Amino acid sequence: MGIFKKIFTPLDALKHLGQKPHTIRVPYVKKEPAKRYRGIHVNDWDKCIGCGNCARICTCQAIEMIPIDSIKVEEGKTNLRPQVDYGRCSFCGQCVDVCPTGSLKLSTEYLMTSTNKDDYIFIPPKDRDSGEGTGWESSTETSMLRFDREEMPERNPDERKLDFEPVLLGFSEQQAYLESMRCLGCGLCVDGCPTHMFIPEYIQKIRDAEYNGAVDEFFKNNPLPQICGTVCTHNCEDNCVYSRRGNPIQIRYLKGFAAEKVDNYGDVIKVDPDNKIDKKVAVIGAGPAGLTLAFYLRKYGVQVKIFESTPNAEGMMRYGIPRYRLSEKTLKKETDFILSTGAEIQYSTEIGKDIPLKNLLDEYDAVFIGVGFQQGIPMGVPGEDAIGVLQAADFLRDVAMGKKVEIGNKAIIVGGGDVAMDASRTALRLGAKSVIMYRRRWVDMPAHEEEKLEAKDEGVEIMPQTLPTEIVKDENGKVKSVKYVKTKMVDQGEGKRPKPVPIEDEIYEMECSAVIQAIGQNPDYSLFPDDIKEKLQFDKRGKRIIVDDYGETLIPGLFAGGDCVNNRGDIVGAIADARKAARGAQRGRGRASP
Amino acid sequence: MGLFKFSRSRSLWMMHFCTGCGAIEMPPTMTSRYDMERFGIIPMATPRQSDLLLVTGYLTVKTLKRVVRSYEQMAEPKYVIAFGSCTMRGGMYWDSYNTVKELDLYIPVDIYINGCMPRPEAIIDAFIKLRDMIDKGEANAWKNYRDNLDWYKQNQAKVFDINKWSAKI
Amino acid sequence: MRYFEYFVGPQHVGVTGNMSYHLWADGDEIKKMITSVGYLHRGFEKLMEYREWVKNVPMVPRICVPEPDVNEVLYAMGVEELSGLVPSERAQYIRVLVLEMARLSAFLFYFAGAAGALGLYTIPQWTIGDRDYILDRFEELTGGRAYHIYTTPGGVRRDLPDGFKSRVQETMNYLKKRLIDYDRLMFENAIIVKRTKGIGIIEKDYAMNMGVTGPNLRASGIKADVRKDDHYLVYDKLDFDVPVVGDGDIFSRIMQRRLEFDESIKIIEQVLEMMPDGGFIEKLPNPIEWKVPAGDVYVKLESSKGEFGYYIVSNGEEKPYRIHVRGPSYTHGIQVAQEKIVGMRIADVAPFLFSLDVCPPDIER
Amino acid sequence: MAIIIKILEYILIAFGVAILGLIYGGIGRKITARIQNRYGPPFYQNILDVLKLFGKRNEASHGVMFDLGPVIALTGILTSLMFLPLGSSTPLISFEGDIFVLFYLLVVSPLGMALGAGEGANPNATIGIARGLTMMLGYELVLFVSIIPLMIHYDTASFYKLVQMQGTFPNWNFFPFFLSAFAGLIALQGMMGLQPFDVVVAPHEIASGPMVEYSGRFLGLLQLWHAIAVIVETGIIADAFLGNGGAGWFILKTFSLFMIVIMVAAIFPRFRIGQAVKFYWKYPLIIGLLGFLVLFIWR
Amino acid sequence: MSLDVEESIKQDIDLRLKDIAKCEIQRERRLKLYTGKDRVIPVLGFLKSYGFIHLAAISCVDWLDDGEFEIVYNLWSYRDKAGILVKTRISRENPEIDTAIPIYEIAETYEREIHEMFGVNFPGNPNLTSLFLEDWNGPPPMRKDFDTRKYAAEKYGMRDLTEQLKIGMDKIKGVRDGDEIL
Repeated sequence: MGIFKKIFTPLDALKHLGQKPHTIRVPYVKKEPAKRYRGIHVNDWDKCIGCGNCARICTCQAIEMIPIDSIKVEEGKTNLRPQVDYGRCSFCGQCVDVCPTGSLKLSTEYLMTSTNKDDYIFIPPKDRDSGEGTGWESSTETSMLRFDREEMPERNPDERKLDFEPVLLGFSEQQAYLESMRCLGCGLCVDGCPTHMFIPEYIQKIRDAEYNGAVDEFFKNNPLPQICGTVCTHNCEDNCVYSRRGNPIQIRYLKGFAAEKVDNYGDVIKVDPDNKIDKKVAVIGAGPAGLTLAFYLRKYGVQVKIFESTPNAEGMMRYGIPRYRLSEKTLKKETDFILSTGAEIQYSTEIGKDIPLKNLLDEYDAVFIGVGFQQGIPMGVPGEDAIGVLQAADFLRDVAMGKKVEIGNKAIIVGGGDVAMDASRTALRLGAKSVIMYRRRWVDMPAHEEEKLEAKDEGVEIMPQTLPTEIVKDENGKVKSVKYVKTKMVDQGEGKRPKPVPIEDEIYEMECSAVIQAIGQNPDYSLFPDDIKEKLQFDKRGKRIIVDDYGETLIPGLFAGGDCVNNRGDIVGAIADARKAARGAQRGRGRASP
Repeated sequence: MGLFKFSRSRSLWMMHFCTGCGAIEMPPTMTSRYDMERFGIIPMATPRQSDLLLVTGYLTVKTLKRVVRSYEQMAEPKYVIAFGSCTMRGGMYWDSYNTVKELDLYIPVDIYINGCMPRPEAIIDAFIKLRDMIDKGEANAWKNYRDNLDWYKQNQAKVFDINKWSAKI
Repeated sequence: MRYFEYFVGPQHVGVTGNMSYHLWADGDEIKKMITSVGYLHRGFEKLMEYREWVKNVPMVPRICVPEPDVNEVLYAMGVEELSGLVPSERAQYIRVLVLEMARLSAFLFYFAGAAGALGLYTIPQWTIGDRDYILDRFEELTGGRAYHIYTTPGGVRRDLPDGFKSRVQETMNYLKKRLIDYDRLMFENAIIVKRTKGIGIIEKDYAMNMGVTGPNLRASGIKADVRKDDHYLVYDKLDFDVPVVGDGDIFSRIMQRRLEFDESIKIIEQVLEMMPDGGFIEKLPNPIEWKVPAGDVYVKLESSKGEFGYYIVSNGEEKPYRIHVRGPSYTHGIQVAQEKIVGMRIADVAPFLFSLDVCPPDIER
Repeated sequence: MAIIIKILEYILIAFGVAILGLIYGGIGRKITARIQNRYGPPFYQNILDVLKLFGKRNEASHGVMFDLGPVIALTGILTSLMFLPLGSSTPLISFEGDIFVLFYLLVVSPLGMALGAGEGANPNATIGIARGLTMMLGYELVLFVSIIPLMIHYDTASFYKLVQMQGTFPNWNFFPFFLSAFAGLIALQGMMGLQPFDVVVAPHEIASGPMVEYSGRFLGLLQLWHAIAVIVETGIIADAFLGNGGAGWFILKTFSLFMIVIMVAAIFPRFRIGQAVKFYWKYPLIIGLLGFLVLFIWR
Repeated sequence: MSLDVEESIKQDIDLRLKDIAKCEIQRERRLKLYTGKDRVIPVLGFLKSYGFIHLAAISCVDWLDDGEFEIVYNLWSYRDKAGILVKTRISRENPEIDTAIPIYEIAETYEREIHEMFGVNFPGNPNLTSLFLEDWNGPPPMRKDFDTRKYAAEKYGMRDLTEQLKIGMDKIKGVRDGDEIL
């Protein structure tokens, strides 16, 4: 019976004769591919930044970067767009997974038949895109890239606000390794750096723990790596491809980390202090610009003499930036190295007062002015003459110099820039309560985001959209309170910054013991005699000296750099200017080479 | 003649020769889910009986010899469909020492299908395209092969020792 | 005496892929066979030495076309072991899911091949049609039908889509229903039994000595399964049997797969139930320039064809120094087939080779 | 004159039978497809295939015999068509003993194939021919054994008479001689070369056997041969066991038989050649011999 | 995770193959064994009799800098559920090592492949014919000094885009002015 059954069980299959087949009648019926299907590429040209990571990951070398003339090149963006060769592509989607912007994706379309194989090479446009959520696309979570950064360890806000010790604890080696490993080496960051540091190269060296090599890379265009590695305004990070969708690589801290690992730059950077050629350059101001210039000129044996008005070098780096951000040790290490290259320095000598500028111009082959902005701008409200109304620049300088500054128990800081943050946090460390008043919104504050957050963490009260209208004096002429109004933002049309307009209806008053004004600084050009000042050319607002590509002013042999030339107001800008000027002197412009 | 053309385009017997990994999507195309027999396309066991050669992906030198030989055995008119990236410019194996990169140097190709692997839908799409081309009289790669035989043989000889090879057959 | 010479393949229906045999027959009886492989040799091992670690991820699945995920998982496992990366629990469960689904689809392919070799052309139409439903699930999960390129060192590339588990369960239910049909048409078919029983016997000791692994070895009567012996991923937490048929002939090899099919469905259902929440990938520090510490490692797993192994050597650079792939068909596809086919009839050549599940791409790489 | 009309009529019939056979084949493919859960080709697909084959350029020839093989095969089947009563209509040639001639002619076609394919020198073809001839030993015997009781019963060796004497439903031979009919059906399966007896073409084993070297027009001729053979072979069984009737009935009967054959083919794998012949010499032969018993009991 | 089985295997191996092989435990179920070129066959013989019946693979690693080939025999014991890698080094100049066929019959194919891919000679193997390649006229392709990209470019005329990629990436990297300009 068993065998009989076995012969007839297959007959069971005949039941399918009456069933509807499960065939999909392609092409009359279309079967939608899965949402994640990896089909033909699409690329959003606007979002794409042309970083070329897709081309680098492609195991088939199917992607080439093609320059497209119609695309404008911006900072952090190139006009290269990926061109895909489907005669090579294997549709793995790894290019999508390394696309930092998420512009590249694989659509669900896959039909492409042609008699000509050259049809299969093209630059993916956007128009084939079937919309969000279809096709193979990468989010920050699914991307191969790690959009989360290694958080820089900081001291606890409650603890750190009590003293002037550095807030940042620095990366551990593992952290630095992981953070540097994130770098894809695309090099778009370089455009953002005013001095065009060799960022991918040094990050590569840091990854391999070759700190000496990294320092060597730094000094190619920045002689203050550790200072920059701590307090730089890090424009490079804004250009980092990771910043498009996540946290950029902390290029700044990586640099600081590597610089800190090398105790003595002299081991790596060989500059002979006794090598002196017959050229002399005077540098006014031992700030970042002055020091940079001194280093690069010394590297080529030029004799350099720096004139500094205060008893210490470093300029604004010492007096503008509080010690909890930039430690004494760091400052000393960098300046000592630069001075060890054979640059002479004369402290406490103010040009214009102690020595006339004319003398220098006569005596030296070239003179470089890197004086920076020293004078604070007053707010222009009633009661500004009260005791206890300070300029942030003066306040910070005095604190840095160790002078006793009396601010009482509550300080109101007016302004929203980095200086305001520094002033408020310094005031906090002096034992006062700090309040920041700023007339625009939180997002409009020019200070860096992390600065704002750090200040907030430490307990600084930040009042955006607040405009002081009057400073009230008590009977001793001391500050008693500040009267202020709230503002509202008025749209100024497309492309313009909204303008704060005071709401006059309600006037508030806040008690305080000091008011620190941090709404900007102006240069002090008193060192220029009138005849020289006439020959110089200034910008429209009369603040900045116009120089040419080599940092030279209209007066031959007179170079300028730093805050008095650029409007960046940061260290790395000064360094860039100084390098320009150094190059100018080297190229033989001005009187340096008659 | 029109009737012959019509029947030619609707009765494509393809050679059952799985040359590369593209062969993995052929069974689904041939079987119940996509069922290409609807278009009169069925696999044939021998090149003599086939009209259509599917080069399903990369060809190693060793396979190329057999493919060329099989192709030459096919009765004219005959058609070639090339699957996926590997047949166009090497695909994934662009730097392999043992696979040929550009198929059309060695045998003429009527249609290329995009994909790695092409989906069954794409394969059917190509079949329909080919059908239309035959109807219009455009699928003439086989004539091309006959006319430019020397060129093709030259290219083939570059890859394998043609004298040694023909001595074998 | 001169034998009748007979060539099979590479252009032939009766080969299990792009390979060929040279047969010498005396009448209908095979006297000698030489397997010729190399039609698919792409030099993967060489190509992988030229590519960075991550760039090999799209490369490896091409090694075994019917069951590509095995390669991805193995490669990922090897690299992870060298580098100390540990994928999350969820990723491991997903990998098991993918592996077992791939096993099912490979078995369906196998049934199709075996039935086709015996001339039962309805079974290929059914099984490969039904395999397509598994491919649909794969497509949903991985974005690709044939090549999934889903597992990558550190985990898997995407999380499960919404409602995926229930759809996999539906597919499994469908397959379970269809298995009854297969049983009636194929596994209980009297002619199949008659054609395959007692033919092409591979003895127990011989199989073991010749390095035959996987279902073929178990069909010969040895209970050895890499999933149990060298437990990888989360297989030790799953409850499944290792069936052993034991006769070593063609029929027992087919039945062996049939029984393991049930076990795989069981595993998939357990995985769906037990899958924990959590991350699906530990991202690599850098996708392109990542360096793997120097060392060497042999990882292996149980594919539908047997033991698949990767011997990976790193010298601490961005690229692998050497990767040796041990394809399961290597042993039974060349030497075992050559030796065991002697004395068989011409008609049994195709069923024998299909029953061994010889997959040329994994022999040749 | 009458002979010319007869010849014209015959040509017409042959043409019609060929078309019918091709359509049967097409429908058969569709039915198989349905069992396999799919739609299958259009029913006229086989006609297109043949047309296409005739439109192809012939590539290689392996000699005169190679070219003549398909012609002999087609001629053989066309001649056997002359002896086959299509339902109740008179065949072109009919005489006492034509059954033997018909059976003899059925062998001519495979022999023609054998001659042609043998010249092709392809080992696949050679094996295929060997198998085909061996296979014939199996099913021809069974077919004979299943028809002989009828011949004895009606005491005639003329096919036409046998059909005529059988009468219409329910006087079909099928009912009394069901054992013989069953044996005949099994033989039909083998004659048609379908599973489980498709050892001759067996793609997985010997590519497509004898046809392996044929292409173009010759393959077209072979396809036509196949198409006509479908009608002739099912026609023999239909005529012998399923009574007489008009052309319509004939078509219906042959079609039904063809469908049965196709369905069986869809659900069985193929035997090994030895097994197939052994099978024929065992079960269907025994069943056929038992059919003789019916003869004695019934009489 | 205890390593009892592995330890006992190691002890046994150390005891029996004290002078000719060095054994170490890699991890759970994985051991490594280093031995000299001449000792391989006896070592394999012992290991097979010890229970390592399954020869999973024979690999070859080309240590170009050392001028050596490393032959790795990959064994597995069904009884102990442990694998062992037997490693030996042979010189690259005259690569030759005795065949393992007397012990593992399956070694024939593995050795055939290594012979083809690395040019290693296995005296005693009767079937060292080509396995994968046909009409190959280049050097053994898996050797480190064989450049597949160059070979493919020459033979098949396929261009290598590595250079283009480099140029493209340099274009992306934008302005660079190091102090060399100074």
